[in-house]
Amino acid sequence: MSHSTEHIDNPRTAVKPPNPRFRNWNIVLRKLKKNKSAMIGGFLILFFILVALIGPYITPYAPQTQIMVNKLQPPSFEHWFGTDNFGRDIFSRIIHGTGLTLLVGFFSVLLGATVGVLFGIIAGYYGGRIDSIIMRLMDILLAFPGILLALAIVTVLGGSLVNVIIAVAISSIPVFARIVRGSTLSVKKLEYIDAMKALGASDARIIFKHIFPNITSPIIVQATLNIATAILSASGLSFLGLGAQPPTPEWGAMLSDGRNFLYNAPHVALFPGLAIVAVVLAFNMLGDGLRDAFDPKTKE
Amino acid sequence: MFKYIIRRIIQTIPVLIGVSILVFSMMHLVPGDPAQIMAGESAPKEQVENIRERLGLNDPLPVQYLSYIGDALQGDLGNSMRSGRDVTSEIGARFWVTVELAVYSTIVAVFIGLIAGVISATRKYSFADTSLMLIALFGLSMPNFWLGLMLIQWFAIGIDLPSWVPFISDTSWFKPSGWGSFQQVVLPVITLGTGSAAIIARMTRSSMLDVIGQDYIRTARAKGVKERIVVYQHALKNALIPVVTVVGLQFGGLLGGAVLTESVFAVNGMGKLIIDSIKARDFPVVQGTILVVALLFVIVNLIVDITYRYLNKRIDLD
Amino acid sequence: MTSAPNTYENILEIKDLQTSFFTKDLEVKAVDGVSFTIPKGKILGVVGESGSGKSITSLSILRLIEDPGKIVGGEIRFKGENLLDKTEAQMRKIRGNEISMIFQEPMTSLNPTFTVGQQISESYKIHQGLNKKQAKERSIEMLKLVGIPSPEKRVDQYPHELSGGMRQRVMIAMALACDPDLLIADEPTTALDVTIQAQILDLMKDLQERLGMGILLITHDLGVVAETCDYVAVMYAGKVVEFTDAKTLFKSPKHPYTVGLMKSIPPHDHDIEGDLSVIRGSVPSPAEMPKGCRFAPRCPFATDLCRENLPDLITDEEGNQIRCWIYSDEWNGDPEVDVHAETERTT
Amino acid sequence: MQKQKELLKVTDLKQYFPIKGGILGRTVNHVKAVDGVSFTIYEGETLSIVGESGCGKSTTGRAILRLDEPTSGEVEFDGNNLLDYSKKEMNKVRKDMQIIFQDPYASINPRHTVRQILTEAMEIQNSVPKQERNDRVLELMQTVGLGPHQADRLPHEFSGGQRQRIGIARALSVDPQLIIADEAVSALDVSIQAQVINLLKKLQRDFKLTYLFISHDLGVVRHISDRIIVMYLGKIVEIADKKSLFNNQMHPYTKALLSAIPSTNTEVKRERIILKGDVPSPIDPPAGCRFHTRCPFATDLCRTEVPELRNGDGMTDGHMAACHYMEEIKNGEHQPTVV
Repeated sequence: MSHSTEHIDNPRTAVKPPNPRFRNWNIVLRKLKKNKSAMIGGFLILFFILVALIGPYITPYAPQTQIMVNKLQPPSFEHWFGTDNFGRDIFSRIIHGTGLTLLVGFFSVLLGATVGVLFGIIAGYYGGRIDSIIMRLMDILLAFPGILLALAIVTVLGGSLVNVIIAVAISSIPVFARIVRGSTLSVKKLEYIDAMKALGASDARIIFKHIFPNITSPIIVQATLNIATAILSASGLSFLGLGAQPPTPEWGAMLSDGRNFLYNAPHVALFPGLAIVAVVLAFNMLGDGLRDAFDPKTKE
Repeated sequence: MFKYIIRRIIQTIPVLIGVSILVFSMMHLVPGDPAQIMAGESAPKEQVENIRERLGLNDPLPVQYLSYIGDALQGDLGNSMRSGRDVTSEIGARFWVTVELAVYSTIVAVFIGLIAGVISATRKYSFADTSLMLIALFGLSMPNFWLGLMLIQWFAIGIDLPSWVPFISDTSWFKPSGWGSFQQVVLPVITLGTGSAAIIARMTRSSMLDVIGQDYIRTARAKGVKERIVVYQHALKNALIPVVTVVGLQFGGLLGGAVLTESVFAVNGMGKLIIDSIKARDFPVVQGTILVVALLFVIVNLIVDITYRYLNKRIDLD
Repeated sequence: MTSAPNTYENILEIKDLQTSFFTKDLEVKAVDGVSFTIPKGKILGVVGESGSGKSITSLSILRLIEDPGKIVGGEIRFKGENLLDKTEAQMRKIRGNEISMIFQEPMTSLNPTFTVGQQISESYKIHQGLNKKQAKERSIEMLKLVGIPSPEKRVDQYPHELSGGMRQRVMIAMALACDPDLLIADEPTTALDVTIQAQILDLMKDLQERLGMGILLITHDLGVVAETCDYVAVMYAGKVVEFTDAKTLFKSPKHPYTVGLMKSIPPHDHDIEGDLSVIRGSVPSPAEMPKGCRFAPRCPFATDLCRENLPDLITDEEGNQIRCWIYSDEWNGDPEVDVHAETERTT
Repeated sequence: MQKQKELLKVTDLKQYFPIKGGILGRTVNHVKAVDGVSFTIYEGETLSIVGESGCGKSTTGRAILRLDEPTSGEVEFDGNNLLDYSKKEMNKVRKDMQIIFQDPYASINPRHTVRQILTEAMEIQNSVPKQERNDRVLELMQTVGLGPHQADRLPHEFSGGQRQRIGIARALSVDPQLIIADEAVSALDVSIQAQVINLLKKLQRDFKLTYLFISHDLGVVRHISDRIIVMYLGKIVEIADKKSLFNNQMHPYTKALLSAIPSTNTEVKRERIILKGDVPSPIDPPAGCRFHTRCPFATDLCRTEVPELRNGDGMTDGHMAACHYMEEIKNGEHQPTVV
């Protein structure tokens, strides 16, 4: 190998550090405001939060009220989204399920991100053996494709919403750990970290005051996008009957009910699905927008 | 290169051990007595004792693990609680069904994703780009089980449309369930492949745009190379390298996603086997199937890593 | 030697070139009225600090400015014909054939997925219609010409297998493949160590003498200019402030910026007592250009005339050009002003 | 000068970076970035290390401060070996030795204001009582040529040269004795570079600082240094006071390096020595004299025996070079072996 030896002199500059330019919230917000898709996503999320907060008080029907004579009615003026096989109003049930969906997405990401960030930052900062051990553990979790890990965890813990949150959280740990480790490694190479070491700063000070605040952008972006994934996984588990149990108005579970009536009442499966698509789409749009806004390469 | 392959293979051993420990402990982490759970709550005592004996639950944990692994290495994953048949043969034919589903879906996803991604990248901010990326965003945000149900509704059951609408009005040609014939394969493959196609399209686009901004693209232009050749030779060759990794990860993701797709289309693959077994509390089958899928995933990732390394000549070989 | 460069047959004549970058509501004039000429077979150095517009000028010549940049005015006469009138297809025939270019970063300017040979061969295939085998043979010859040992082996290697110096040699081989009339070298040695820089400059000078092409050498290093160039254009904030032959420039620089620049470089071949001379302040950002002479805010001799009015490029009887009020008839400051007098030495 | 107090004494310093490889990812080899370097820095002087990339000059600076843990050797500061210190003890002495970095963009935390940056430095070392820190910040800013109104600005509001001043102020905030300047002016445009060089010289006079100045630019080094070390591939090839080095350089590499720098002096026609080939890899450096692969004077002796750093005939006190033939080359007895 006749590779040049330039990097030897200062091994820390061998890899190009990320742009150390200050992430100015004003610039980020300005960029975000100009991004139509991100704004639509953001407003949709606000709308769903609003629906979750006040919706349950103003729905025309209680989500659990069964009126058997009204069962499987197509959408009409009284029942905007029609009724299900127990004669329950699907529109009301979807509104009641909104908060559930958001909470599952939010808490599973909060839990997964907290643990993942901790693992990632420790692995990236200390390197060596600690890094190997943590990352091999993450590899093991990553060896289970897609929602299979969540499925296995729910199998063990039993099917319930809380367990779904835990399961989805655990399966998102490695994603955060990897991203945070990578960012930590590149921030660690910046000269100001060396300057802090040269001043005699403690590891804790360097990690919490100088590394963490500079890697929040990728964490925020990943968290936003991961809420979308988490909602998909959680509703998938409920669809399989392993999450929220009936009669909880969980969208995935409602969809699962609908599959039996595709022939004569397709609306039962249609509307909960559309609701999931809308929420997930909103988080994906906002996440994409945040990623662009945080990227110093994209212009205002 | 050969050394690298060997090293990567050796590196996967601890991962496989970790996976097997995790899968093994599944049964022991279940709250309560696994034997009792399997037998059912009202089962007579001796039946529970019988199960416990059969599964070796009375041995110390490390012994149980070692014997489980020892058996697994010889292809013995225990016996199904439900059918009494051995897990390996339960998985047997279903293994190929799931692999077929995942492979077909991957092929479709790569094909569509690459074309869409390249079109988008070469016509940045055009109408085509915007619409393709919007479709991709939708594809990404759709739960595949819902997409599956909708496809069944539209194409296998049919919707009430006026008879003069060609083709769509008679769409019950596709089959809503099963696996094997073309009519049965198309819908599940679309269902499973859509999300991956979206991800690959987005990845291809951003990778292309990244490469187009590189110094060596400017060098090619300064040489007088035609723009078409700059894009399809100089840029694409570099842009595809990261896409390979994504394709590999997608294949694994599809193995997981198959659980839902198979459930929707009643495809008798490993995914459906897992779900059915979970519901029947048939733990040996659940364990065995998850172990097999994880193993498959690890192997695919290994192949992808090696391919990536081969394509990306910038990484020094050894 | 000191006769007017304009009387030579010029391979390249740039007149009042203007290249701007556009954002939604802002036009940033990166190159704002640049003029210079390169006589046939001569080396012109363009020097300036970062932000002077020297690299944008070079990319403009090959019309490789990308969005949101645009050439908004001026003429680029290559062998008498204005390149700005050419179609894109005509430009492609010129690029890499009659005018070629080498870049600053040899590590990133070669395509990592093609062999060195493939990348040189491409020029022969495009411009001379050679087949694969012929092109490869010529590539090996070129590698030999630029001093790469065992070229038969190197031709099949990938860029990552070569050192920085070797890669820059490959870039030169690629640029010279079709025997161009003009070579544009944008900071070709900045990323290299001095001993490697000496090799590359030596090679470029040697090849220039043998092949007789004109060279436009862009650099921030006055030493490199002094050792290689016949003529020099000094750029500051998007404009040429001084254009003259190299000997005259280094013997008696005229523009206060050129003088200040030369004085602020600590020399390696003699000692200077006390502090270094400095140019106060820093280069103005292209978005906030001073109204008059762009150097006025930093110039120790500036008067109100300089601050209010932009000076023209004045050509003296020897054909040297300077953009400074001091040398004009309108100069209203100290008539005896000596730009070489002691300048500031602040920290 | 020889009677001055020794502030820092480096003895046989080695810095090997492991290369992982092989089937099990073990350490299969080392990058010998610094391979047995010894020198002394006297109080109040500026000692420079020059060399091309890969010669180990920056690594030496980092190893002295233990930013990377050196492989072996001794670094004596005020008579104590820093490499024996625990992490805690080391952090205490860091007050006396600071570093200024190359990249004005990467070397200060982009989300802290100037005030926060400087206050934090004082806080870590507790070098200034809490209530006086604010005054000290303003004083430091004035010292490096920044105005008090800029104290609460963030780094992105400053130009590259100004950021470098912030980095210098941070180093000064703990009242160090020794400052290691690692390519501190290399990233700046020449007109700004001159301002910073003048500042560094002024600070040295005002605060009696000692500098270890690491640079690849011989012009800058000539202007700022008292003594100069030339490194090649992890070893010192020549060390001398400024005058001897520039007027009477003994090592063929030093000569080649000096002759390779382009000069703006077009009057004098100089003889240039153009070295052949590239710097070899520090993973398997050449046996014998490391420069022999490119040296025009190399013989079999050079290929086998490592030359010692020595003071030869006709050299001033403290001037040492590592070449078997330096006297013979000087008086013309030893001619180039390759043409």
